[in-house]
Amino acid sequence: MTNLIDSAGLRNDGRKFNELRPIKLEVGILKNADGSAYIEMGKNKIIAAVYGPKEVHPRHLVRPDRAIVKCRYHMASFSTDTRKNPAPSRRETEISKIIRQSLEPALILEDYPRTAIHIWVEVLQSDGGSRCAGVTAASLALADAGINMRDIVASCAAGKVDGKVVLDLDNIEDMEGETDMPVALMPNIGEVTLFQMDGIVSPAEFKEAFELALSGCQDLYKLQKQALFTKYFGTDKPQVQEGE
Amino acid sequence: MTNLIDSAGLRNDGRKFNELRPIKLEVGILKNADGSAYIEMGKNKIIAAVYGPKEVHPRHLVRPDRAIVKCRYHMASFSTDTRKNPAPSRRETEISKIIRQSLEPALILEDYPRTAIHIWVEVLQSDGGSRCAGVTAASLALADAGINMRDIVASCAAGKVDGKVVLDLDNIEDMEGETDMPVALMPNIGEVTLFQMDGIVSPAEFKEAFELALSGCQDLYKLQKQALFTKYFGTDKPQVQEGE
Amino acid sequence: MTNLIDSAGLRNDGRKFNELRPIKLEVGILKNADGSAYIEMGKNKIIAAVYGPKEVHPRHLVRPDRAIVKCRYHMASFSTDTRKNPAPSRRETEISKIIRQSLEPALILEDYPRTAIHIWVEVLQSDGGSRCAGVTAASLALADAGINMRDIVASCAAGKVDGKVVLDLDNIEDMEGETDMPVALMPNIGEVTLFQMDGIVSPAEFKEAFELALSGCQDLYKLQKQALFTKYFGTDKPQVQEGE
Amino acid sequence: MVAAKRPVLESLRRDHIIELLGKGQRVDGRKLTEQRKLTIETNVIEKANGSARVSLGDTEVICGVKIELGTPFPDTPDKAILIVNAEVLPIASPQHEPGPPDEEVIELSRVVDRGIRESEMIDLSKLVIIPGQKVYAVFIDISVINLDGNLIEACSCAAVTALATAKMKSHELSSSGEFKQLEDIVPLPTNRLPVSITVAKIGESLLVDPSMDEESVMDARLTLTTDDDGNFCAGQKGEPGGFSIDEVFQVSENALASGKEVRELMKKVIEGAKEGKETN
Amino acid sequence: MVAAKRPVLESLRRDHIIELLGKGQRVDGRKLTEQRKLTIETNVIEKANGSARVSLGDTEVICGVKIELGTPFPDTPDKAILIVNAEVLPIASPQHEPGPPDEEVIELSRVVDRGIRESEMIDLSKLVIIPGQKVYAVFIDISVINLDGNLIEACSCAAVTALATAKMKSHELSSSGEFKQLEDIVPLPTNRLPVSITVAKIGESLLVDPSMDEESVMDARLTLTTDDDGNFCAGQKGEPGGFSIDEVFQVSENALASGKEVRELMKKVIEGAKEGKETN
Amino acid sequence: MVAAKRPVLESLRRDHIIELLGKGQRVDGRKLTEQRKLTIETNVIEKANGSARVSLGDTEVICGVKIELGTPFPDTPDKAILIVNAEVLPIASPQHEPGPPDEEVIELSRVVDRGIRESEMIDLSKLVIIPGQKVYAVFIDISVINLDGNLIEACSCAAVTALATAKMKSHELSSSGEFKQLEDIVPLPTNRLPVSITVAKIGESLLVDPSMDEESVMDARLTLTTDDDGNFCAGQKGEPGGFSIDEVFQVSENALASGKEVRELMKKVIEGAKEGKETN
Repeated sequence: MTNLIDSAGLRNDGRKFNELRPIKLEVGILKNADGSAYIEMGKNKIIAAVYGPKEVHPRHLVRPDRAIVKCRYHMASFSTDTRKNPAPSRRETEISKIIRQSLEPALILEDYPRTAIHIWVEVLQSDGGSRCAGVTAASLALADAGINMRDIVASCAAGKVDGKVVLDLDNIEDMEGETDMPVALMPNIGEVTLFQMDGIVSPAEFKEAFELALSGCQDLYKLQKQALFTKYFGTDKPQVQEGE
Repeated sequence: MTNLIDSAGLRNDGRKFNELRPIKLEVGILKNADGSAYIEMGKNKIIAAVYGPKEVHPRHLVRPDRAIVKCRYHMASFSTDTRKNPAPSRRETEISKIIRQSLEPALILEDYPRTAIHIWVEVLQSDGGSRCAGVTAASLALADAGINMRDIVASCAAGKVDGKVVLDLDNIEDMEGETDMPVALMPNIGEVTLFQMDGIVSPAEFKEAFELALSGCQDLYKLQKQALFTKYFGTDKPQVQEGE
Repeated sequence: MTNLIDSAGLRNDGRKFNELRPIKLEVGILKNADGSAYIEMGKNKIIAAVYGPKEVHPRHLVRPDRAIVKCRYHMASFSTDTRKNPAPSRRETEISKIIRQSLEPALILEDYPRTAIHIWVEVLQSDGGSRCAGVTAASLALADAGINMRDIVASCAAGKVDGKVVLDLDNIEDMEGETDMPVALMPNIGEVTLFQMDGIVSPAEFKEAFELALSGCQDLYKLQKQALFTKYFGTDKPQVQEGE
Repeated sequence: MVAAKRPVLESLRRDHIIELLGKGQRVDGRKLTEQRKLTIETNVIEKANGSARVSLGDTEVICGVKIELGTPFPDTPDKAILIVNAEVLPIASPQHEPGPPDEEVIELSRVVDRGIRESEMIDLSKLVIIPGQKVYAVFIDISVINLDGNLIEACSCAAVTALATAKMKSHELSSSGEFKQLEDIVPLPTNRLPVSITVAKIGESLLVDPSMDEESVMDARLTLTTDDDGNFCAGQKGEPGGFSIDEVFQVSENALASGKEVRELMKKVIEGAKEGKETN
Repeated sequence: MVAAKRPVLESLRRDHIIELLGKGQRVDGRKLTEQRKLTIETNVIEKANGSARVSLGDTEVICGVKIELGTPFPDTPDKAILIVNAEVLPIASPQHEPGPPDEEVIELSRVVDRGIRESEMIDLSKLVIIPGQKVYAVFIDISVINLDGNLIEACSCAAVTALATAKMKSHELSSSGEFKQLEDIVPLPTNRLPVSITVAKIGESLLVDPSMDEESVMDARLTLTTDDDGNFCAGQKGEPGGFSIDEVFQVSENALASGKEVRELMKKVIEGAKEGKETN
Repeated sequence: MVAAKRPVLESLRRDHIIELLGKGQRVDGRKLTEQRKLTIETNVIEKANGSARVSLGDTEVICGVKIELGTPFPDTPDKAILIVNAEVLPIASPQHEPGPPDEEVIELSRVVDRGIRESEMIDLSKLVIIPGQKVYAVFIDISVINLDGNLIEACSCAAVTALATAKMKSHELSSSGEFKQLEDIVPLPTNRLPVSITVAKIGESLLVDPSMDEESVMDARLTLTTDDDGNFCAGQKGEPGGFSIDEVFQVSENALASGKEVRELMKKVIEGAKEGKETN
């Protein structure tokens, strides 16, 4: 294992343990979609788009009392270090489900009976934490599409690297570190809507990592609000760059 | 070719030419299924379950005058000596059809117009003759589900091994013997509903093997009746173990 | 590269630059199809069959104002030098589309609202130019099925081999020559309904090849008319063999 | 299969066919044990190692055999590869559209395969080049181009004839064990000529070589494959009906008798092919 | 899932379950932190290297482990292959028909995989024969035969027990590096026993080991896998609801407590298996 | 395609577009031979060997080129592998949902492939490492992210620019013939810059670079690819209509003229990329 944290406590890209990677958020970037957003989070480059509420196909999936949600997380073949096979992987299928179920609690689906809302997350370039970045962007795309929401969803991982609990793992930390714990939060309601964990932690580390991830979600939430503000109220004040 | 029959005329597992392997039959073993049965026949371990009569999907398959029958014979990946690829094989597709068509003559499908009856045969461990064991078990599962039947179906193979006609081939005899002839019989009606043959036999051997298989079906039929009796009338008299 | 044109200007099979391969056309060769035709063009052996107008499945493809056309170009596994994998290839998918769109302009689809016309092109043996031969045969099968048509479609390639523009490339010329340009023509209307090109040509060669292909289509058109005449008016006058 | 959706029509047709059968007659005038006209043409696909076009009444099929180099399956290192793949082309009938093979066609392929494999028509151990590493792979692809019943017999007959007339390049192994293909053309080594005969049961009658009309109302079918020595080498019952025990024996006699007729014709065609004639 | 189409029934059932939960009761009389009866039987499939049949209430699953030879993945030349594949057989419930795995089952496989892999129960670097060329491939196939909720725990328990009792042929490498399988049977080397516990959230209540009825109305579930040292090694939240931050911590305590109980039982069964007893 | 279900609307739109075309006008104000604004940005995906983002009006596509090691196809042992794979992502339009590529997208991939391959932009024999054994595999993956017509030109332009700016690790073969990748980064060797121009036919008019509205009512399209020397290297007619002979010649002139304009822009961008500028 390479040494991922140096003697000064800094990580391989110079970040402190509780620092997010540089983040860029843009809302409303696609012409055709009903809502869209773009996120860069470290080397992640992800577009999320929303279509709907729209007609349900096939018809037997219609729910008389609410909208159904379709969601796909998909990686471009050129998004990874070695080319990704274009066939859908089991990993993508699982993450699609995880993302959908992290966003559904925030959507007021009862407002759109008998319709479907489609959420597409396209990873153009992937780094560690692409599912979290995808949730963060998709949440903005849903807002951009004007879907009624109880809250925004912000998402971020924490984990354990070289025995230390750190925020927002990049690709090397994810591969060579001990533990990854992606979390998504509805910041105002205070509910966790995504939680996964890979790798060993003690109960104390569990608590520490979970709370660090939550604080990351709170930081992202600020950036999300600002991105929406920039789009809808035209302000041009420079974006806060987390990680600076 | 190994020597499959010894000087005393006994087979590799000690059986005589006209002897079935040890058999265990149980009816009604699954909670959720409408009918179910379990069979052990040598090393075969097979569960059959029946669901239905139930709604037909897709609708265009509905028959106004009778039920349709769906049937699948399926091997667990761990059921064979070397792991079976989970993708459905052409062999499984053919056997599914063969099993369905060996059971349909016994079912009074006209009693259930516009419905479907599903028969699932799951091979947990396979030995020679798994399709026959599957038919025998499925027939019990159908009875357990209360489907109206003209007769039970009992099934058993005969074949030729080391030049001799023998009953109920096990895996080695099936692989290294000359001929396998799986047969299914409706014992009371006297009709053969499954017949297949692999390997060379003279007309006289054909007759001999066929008749031996039929006698094996008759023996199985007794065990089938007893298994149903045990389930429905609670008697506890020890099962006749064929092959003793 | 082998020498594909000799000092006398003759091609590997003895043809002149503007000569078609030997052609055999037969109409109405299949009992079950509504229309059918068989073509041999060099070593190509192709059957085209038409079914329809018939019911549309699935129903949502119905067009209230016209027929829809389904078309498949398909190669038998034994049709090529090395065995073709039976799974449909991307090449076959593209050619199916190209053939359909080369025939649709000739069909009066408005005469058959709410129906489907199926065109199946089966390549039993393939040589260069199988898509053109397929169009030529399919056009006859459509006429044989009695589908209303504005015009027949005749199809033929030209190309560049050893620096010379030649008509109707065979397999070697297609593989080792410079350029292939398949063309289809409605001879009476004067419209080009199929055009593709592979390989480099100058603007002058482009013109020369295109016009040579068109003249080949005109020749084929004569053979098509004769084949229909033979089928429908029983004349037995010997077929003109192009390439003699 | 289509008739299945129209119970009234199906039952009328069935009544008519059964009524005739009661008098020992069939809708097309044949006797119960009479096959339809069988025509076999060989070498119809020059690019294949062997090929045959067979018509049985209005059923028409083409088989092409390709012999290529391959790696043996891990569990049979000393056997060549034999693969049979039948396909009902969409040109063959209004009911067949393109798509993956259905269970009917998979059964067809497997029954044709079994007849060839179990008869030991081809000695697969003779087609091994380097055990465990390099063997010949014999691909038998069959395309049905017009469908009028009894595909098993037509496809089996086309496959067997195509194999019996197939030719291949010979090879040599150098002293260092290296494989080299030679330009010499030799026949594919084959032994027997298995013939698969199908007998349909409709009501109380058994009839050889059912047409599509007869198949659409049959209760069951039983196919038996016989070889040159009058032995049986494969069998398959199909369709959701049963045979009495005596009927099975009667079918076995039909299979031997009709099998002999067909084998005579195949032999004549195969002999002819060797002399350069390509049809019977 | 079926209930989803009948909003009225679903909401009645939900009301009933929530009403009981309000009084700290469950429909089947259990306490909120109480698991259903767990039964583990080992060596049920003799042809597998390891196997186990687990019932958790009326949920029943069978796991078979096969250990074969394979080529390592190019990016992990010095690791053996570990593949987990769960399947809900159509016999298991009226809702499951044959077909490719849906997202539910893919998630199930991946969560079971993660629990085993991340706990380092198997040291995959010890099962390498020749780095980059030949490794052992451990296939863990799980068949669900009766479905009554909490598949993750039942499947994970069956997989871990099957692995912990699996046996394999040993091998040696000759001095020239050639691989040779020996007839000696040795246990598959394993370390810890990871246990996956699922807690469901319905309304304001958290309940361990949800049954199918409870799953049909639950808002969300959270699965945590723990190991013998009382550490966490994997986690997964599912279903379209959320957990408060405190609830996550409460689930983590449930997972440790119930995990310990289950591990005790597994240990007893595994010990028993070594002594030739095949069930608890 | 959607319009197809609404014959009345389709015919109204068609009438409007044709009426304008009668006066030599287009719905978006362009001249018949005028392309929409083309923007090319390079090196947008750092993990790819080459990449480009192209917008043509509101059509937007991203291409990433990956260069990996592979085994050549058996029939072309002395050629590198070139694979083009286009995909219309579901974010690109309300009509595109996830699924296997339809015939439209397969045609798109194959036409882009043909333009690159037939122009000999890449000399595939130069990317062979050990003939028959090891070659470079050049994967050209194109994602359409917003759809407004003329995908062939946009995708082709992105692919050609990504290739022309692609970089790869160099390698050396040791004296014993062993392959070793070096850390030196060298440009992918490319020659020409093929440009694919599509002309649509609507009624009697020919128009360059059709938008989605125009495509939805066009009778036919003809794409021609030209190279730096003013030669043609690929062509494809699409859609169910025909072109008169004269129209084909007129399209060939359009393709040369517009192709030249596009090539000028591409050259500028590629030069810029070498100097570290990543957009035009």
